[in-house]
Amino acid sequence: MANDVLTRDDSTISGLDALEIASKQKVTSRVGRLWSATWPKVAAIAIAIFIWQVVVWSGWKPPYSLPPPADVFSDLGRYVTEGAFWHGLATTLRRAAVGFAAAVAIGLAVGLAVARVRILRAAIGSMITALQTMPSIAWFPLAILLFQLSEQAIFFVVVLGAAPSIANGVIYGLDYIPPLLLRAGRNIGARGASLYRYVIVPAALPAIIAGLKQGWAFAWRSLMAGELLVVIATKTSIGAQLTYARELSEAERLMSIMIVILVVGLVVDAAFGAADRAVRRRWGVLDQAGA
Amino acid sequence: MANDVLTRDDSTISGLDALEIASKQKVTSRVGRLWSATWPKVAAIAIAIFIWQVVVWSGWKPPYSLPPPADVFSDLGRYVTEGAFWHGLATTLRRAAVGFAAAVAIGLAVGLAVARVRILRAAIGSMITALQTMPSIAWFPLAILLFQLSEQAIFFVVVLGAAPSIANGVIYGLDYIPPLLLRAGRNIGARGASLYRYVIVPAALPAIIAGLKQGWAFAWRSLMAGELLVVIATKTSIGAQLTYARELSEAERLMSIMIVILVVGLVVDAAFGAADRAVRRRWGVLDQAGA
Amino acid sequence: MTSVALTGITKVYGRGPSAVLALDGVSLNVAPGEFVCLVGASGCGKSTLLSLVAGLDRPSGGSIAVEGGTTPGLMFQEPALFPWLTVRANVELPLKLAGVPRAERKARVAELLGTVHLGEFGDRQPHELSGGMRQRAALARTLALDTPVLLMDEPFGALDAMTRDILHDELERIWSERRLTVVFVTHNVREAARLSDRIVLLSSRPGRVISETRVDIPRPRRIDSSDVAAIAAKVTEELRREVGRHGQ
Amino acid sequence: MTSVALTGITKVYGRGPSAVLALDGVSLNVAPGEFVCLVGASGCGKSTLLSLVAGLDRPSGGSIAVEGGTTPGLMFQEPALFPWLTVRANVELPLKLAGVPRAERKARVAELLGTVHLGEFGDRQPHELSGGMRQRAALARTLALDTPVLLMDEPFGALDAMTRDILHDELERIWSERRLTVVFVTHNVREAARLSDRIVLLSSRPGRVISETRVDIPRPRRIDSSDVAAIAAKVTEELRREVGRHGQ
Amino acid sequence: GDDSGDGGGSGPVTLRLGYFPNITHAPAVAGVEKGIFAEKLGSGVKLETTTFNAGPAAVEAIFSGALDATYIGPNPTVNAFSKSKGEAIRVISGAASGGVALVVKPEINNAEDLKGKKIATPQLGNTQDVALRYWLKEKGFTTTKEGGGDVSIVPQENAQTLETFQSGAIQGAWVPEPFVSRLVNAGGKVLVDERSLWPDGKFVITNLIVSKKFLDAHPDVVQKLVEGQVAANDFVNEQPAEAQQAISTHIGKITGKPLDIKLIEQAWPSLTFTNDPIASSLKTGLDHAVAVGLTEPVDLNGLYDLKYLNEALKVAGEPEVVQP
Ligand SMILES: Nc1ncnc2c1ncn2[C@@H]1O[C@H](COP(=O)(O)OP(=O)(O)OP(=O)(O)O)[C@@H](O)[C@H]1O
Ligand SMILES: Nc1ncnc2c1ncn2[C@@H]1O[C@H](COP(=O)(O)OP(=O)(O)OP(=O)(O)O)[C@@H](O)[C@H]1O
Ligand SMILES: [Mg+2]
Ligand SMILES: [Mg+2]
Repeated sequence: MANDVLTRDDSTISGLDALEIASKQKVTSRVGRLWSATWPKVAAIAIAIFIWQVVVWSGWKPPYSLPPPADVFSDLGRYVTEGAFWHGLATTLRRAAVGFAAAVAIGLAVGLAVARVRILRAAIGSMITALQTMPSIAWFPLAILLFQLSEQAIFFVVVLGAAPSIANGVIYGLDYIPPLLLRAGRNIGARGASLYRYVIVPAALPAIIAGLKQGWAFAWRSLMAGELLVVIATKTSIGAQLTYARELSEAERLMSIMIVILVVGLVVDAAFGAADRAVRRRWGVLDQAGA
Repeated sequence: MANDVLTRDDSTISGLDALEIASKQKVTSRVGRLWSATWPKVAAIAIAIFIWQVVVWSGWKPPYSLPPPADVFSDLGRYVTEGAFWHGLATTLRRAAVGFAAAVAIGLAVGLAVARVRILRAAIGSMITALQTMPSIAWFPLAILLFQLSEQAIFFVVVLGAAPSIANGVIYGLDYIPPLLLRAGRNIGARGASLYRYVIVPAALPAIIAGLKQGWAFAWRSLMAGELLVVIATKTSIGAQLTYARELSEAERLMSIMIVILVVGLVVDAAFGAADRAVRRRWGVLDQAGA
Repeated sequence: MTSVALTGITKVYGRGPSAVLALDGVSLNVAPGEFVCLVGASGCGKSTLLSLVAGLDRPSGGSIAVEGGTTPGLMFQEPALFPWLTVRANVELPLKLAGVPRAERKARVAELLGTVHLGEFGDRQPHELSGGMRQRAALARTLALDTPVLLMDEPFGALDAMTRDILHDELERIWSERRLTVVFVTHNVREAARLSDRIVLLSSRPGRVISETRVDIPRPRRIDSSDVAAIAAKVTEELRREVGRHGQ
Repeated sequence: MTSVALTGITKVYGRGPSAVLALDGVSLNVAPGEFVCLVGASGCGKSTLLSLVAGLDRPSGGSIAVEGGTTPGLMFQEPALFPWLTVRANVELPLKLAGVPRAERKARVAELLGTVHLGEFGDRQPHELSGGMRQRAALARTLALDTPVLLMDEPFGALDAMTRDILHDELERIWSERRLTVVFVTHNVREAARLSDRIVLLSSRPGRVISETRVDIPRPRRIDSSDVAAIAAKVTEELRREVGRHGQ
Repeated sequence: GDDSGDGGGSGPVTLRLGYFPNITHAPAVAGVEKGIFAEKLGSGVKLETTTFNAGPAAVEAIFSGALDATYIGPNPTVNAFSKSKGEAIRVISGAASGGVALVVKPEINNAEDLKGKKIATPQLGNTQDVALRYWLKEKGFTTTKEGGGDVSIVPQENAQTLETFQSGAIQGAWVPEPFVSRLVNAGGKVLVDERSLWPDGKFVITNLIVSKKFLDAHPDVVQKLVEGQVAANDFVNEQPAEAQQAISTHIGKITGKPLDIKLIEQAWPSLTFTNDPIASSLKTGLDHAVAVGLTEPVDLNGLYDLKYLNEALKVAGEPEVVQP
């Protein structure tokens, strides 16, 4: 029977499981950890650029239609050294921050109220998803009606884009709070506002963070459209530059701006990712999957 | 001490708690239940229309700028009796269904893979949110490059809009699966594909449904923009109608289309809501809040 | 003079054909400062009863009256710790919610963690604890509540005999110091005899009070004393008859 | 001839100054068909040990070898039922995963639910069960596994004495019918003496094997027999000494 | 099918033609609606039409080989030519001229009154934007790209102009039809009809471009397409009432609502439908853009290829145009 014995270290694990477990082997040194977080990204980007280059080499499409990576990166280099870029980026980021902050405030408030007050839920719960599907341009007339050609009109569009998404995230989070935790919270004396503060919100925090992430994407996309609403004097913006690049058929510039948008997206995702990992570490669900 | 005694039924509950609990009192009859689900919606809509009417009466804006409800509803009446509307709606809904189905397939696959395979997560995990923030119009040139002026180009934009959102929902869901359930699943013999099928996916189902809902909103909004990409004369669509209503400054028609979009959104939300309530009933988290 | 008065409590879960009658006309009066143990077969409605008394659920019939203006503190059958808080913060939360000043809170939390032998584990998250440690943390959190009535649902079920004996002493001390009214659910009949003034036996499905046994053994008691064993044997016999009747 | 062989197992949770040494050089051999009980203070590393043997965690040092090609079945300390499945579907899942045909599955599930006295509750969701009922459902799910080695973590902790006695008999029957190797964690030393061939006592933090007691009482045994009481008293004494040493 | 150029004789050639559902594209819209193109192209050519709501998508489509020819405004034409270094497209015919005006609030009576006002244009650097800036410059006003100066220029989508005009956020707009008529209907008045600024009152607003690749592969099809344009143009000019009705109906098919026939009638007189691409106005417009500092000079050599047009005109017995 001794031959029949199986030691744990090479047990009957196969397929994805093996991959998952294999990739979990701890990398202890700091440099090593940084490296293991970085190289897959670098590799992914390198592969993407390589495929792009190969397609260009194949001559499939003319360069004015599909510009080669080198041209795009040299355009990007020029672009990011222009003052207009930095002004535009600053304007857009400021608008994104203000608009998103407003959307968060409204989305959280609406989400918390709708999730917990039955009558509100029956009245406007299903409206939230419906509003979320309304394309930004449909709001433009109303935005102008209410706010003329001011930045508020842009914020209005951003908020209407992002707040429903955030509210939906909050409602989902609240719906799945384990009843036991709510009961425990109530029992130890958390009522009304303190129940929200000490139990409901922390319990739903993971879902709220996920909702904020989705909301950010909505906010940013609405902003890219909304920035055309009011092309204010003296204020260039990424959204306007994106549209102009497209209108002037500047393929390289368009791709440069796409890269900038991706980089902004990556930075924001890193922030959300850090928040999420902190929560997951606390909750003890961090290393279960391939995180 | 008998005076000091407190009966449960009017205990020290106040504020929102009171509201929550009060609204939980069971309505037993079927009609009663339907009524209690419907009247808040009707009331909400009535209030919204009333406010709108009051603003119109106030003469704040001229009617060509802010049309009165009556005009919009009579236009809506004309609109929904035209063949063009039904053709457009059919085209758009078909595109939405096909595009969303593709986005779901891709989003689920990517989400499941990225959440569980550490190297993929490191490589492209953060790309997902970044992609999600890319506005649809940035993809138009690429869509035309790859798919010419075919419907596939529209699907491409829809999928790029919705799939990242769905993938993010899936990743979030998988990240927060209680480790105990995964361990239990493994231990009772679920490995590889069967672990996904019997444990991971059902455990993450609530989050996946929430992700699908967000994905639907992205898909629909991308579709509204993407339908302008390929406008074939014989195929009108809601997206094209929306844009042209705006370009032709037809305020009433624009609002009619917005109402149609809201109604489609409500119907879709009802479907998601039913799925979600079914899951919540099973999980025993249905009636804890004001659902 | 009653601290908790239950009159004809019934509780039905669900509706229609799948409805479960969990409690059927339970009446029970607990005097202020009394220590009552509830025993009964698994699934007979003990947890249901506690959650009704704590006001977390509404009875389908009957009425409940509880002493004073506060809701009773309830230690749930599961630890029910908040996963986002450290053990210390979990224990501190009831004090915070009651408005206890920070300095006093710190001292009380340290004392409570000491009482349940978790002094070193204050900075851990609940998921880093063993099953028994979680139960003790939940106990500390419940003891942090300043309510005259305490409801406890198998608080020592996951503990080894030694730790449990020590916590019996601690609980008894706190009970007499604070003059608490305690309703305590347990499956361990000796534990019931060791701790309580009265043991109430519930029948199963539907739950009804079928017997009450007064425990007149003078305190301090020892769980392995013959007095305790005698009472335990008597209650066990009743319980056996009741469970036997239900074939379970 | 061993069924489970642990050699110098150590397990450290975490890193750096907050690391916890949960197990320190545990060596233990379990013969095929043997019934071993693990006892020890709360937090001494019993659950950790079972999860290592079940292959759900990796030891920090030492090696583990398990008989046959299968992983041992583990009944967790918490019920760990899947909330999206009915009780019946929970119990059925291991059979489905093992490829048991549908008709046979139905019969086996019905039998298992009967064994744990949950026959009427097959169509309920886990959240509709009481604590003890959930534990019994988890037991049924574990017994549905067709593995030669079974690991059980306080499987009867939430049950009343009568139900537990009945389940002792059932477990013993299944164990001898299937010739299982069982490693069983309990806080109830009498239960250990009632069920096992050998009682292994673990010290706490770090967990080490400090004594082994062979239980040679002929079966069938009764939990209230004097033989069982004598062994239990001996182990209790050892445990008391051990816990006393740690001041807990 | 990927590119169209591979029709080497076997099987019918497909011509993929784009246009905007818009009054300034009247010959295209009416021609498609009335089947004039299909008729001229004959059975050997399969016509596929696509509509666009703005120039960029049409240019992208031409660049990527998804489209062979399209009606389009002068701006995207120049962009497409210069961005592809003269490789991608050729202008093969004109289509429309005129139909642009500066509409202002009634209280503005002359150029002087524009000081300190906000005037909209459809897009920074497009023809109307350049025309406005150049005109203001001539009048001695300063303007900046960013909207500063004596008169503030706010580029915004035409779709928005009516709302902003009505709400008072802007006091005027230099826009093409049908927005001119819409603004007038909303209480504006025409301060400058752009025709008054050009020799003979003619300047290009729509022309027909074809992808160079298609032109090289199928000159015969291009010839037929231009014949279709000439015929459509004749139709539009000879039977305006029918043409207007056709346009209204056709737009209705795309947008779900027929365009108000009164609006078409109102806008009609300000437009001239001509086969002449009025190359000189395009060049002058570019010179103006350079003069107001919006672009670098662009070499337009080789943009026009009008031999097909002249051939078609000869056949139709109409006067030829000058190849620039
Ligand atoms: N949420 C619920 N929905 C439906 N039935 C329920 C629910 N909670 C409890 N029950 C049923 O009520 C009965 C009593 O449950 P309860 O939890 O009060 O038992 P208990 O005495 O605490 O048992 P245990 O000792 O096993 O914890 C059980 O039959 C159970 O199935
Ligand atoms: N995930 C974890 N992270 C950090 N420490 C842990 C973790 N799991 C267990 N521990 C620690 O390991 C030690 C042993 O825990 P374990 O759960 O094995 O105890 P146990 O013997 O099962 O106790 P009990 O009888 O209370 O269930 C404890 O000190 C606990 O704090
Ligand atoms: Mg219970
Ligand atoms: Mg344990």
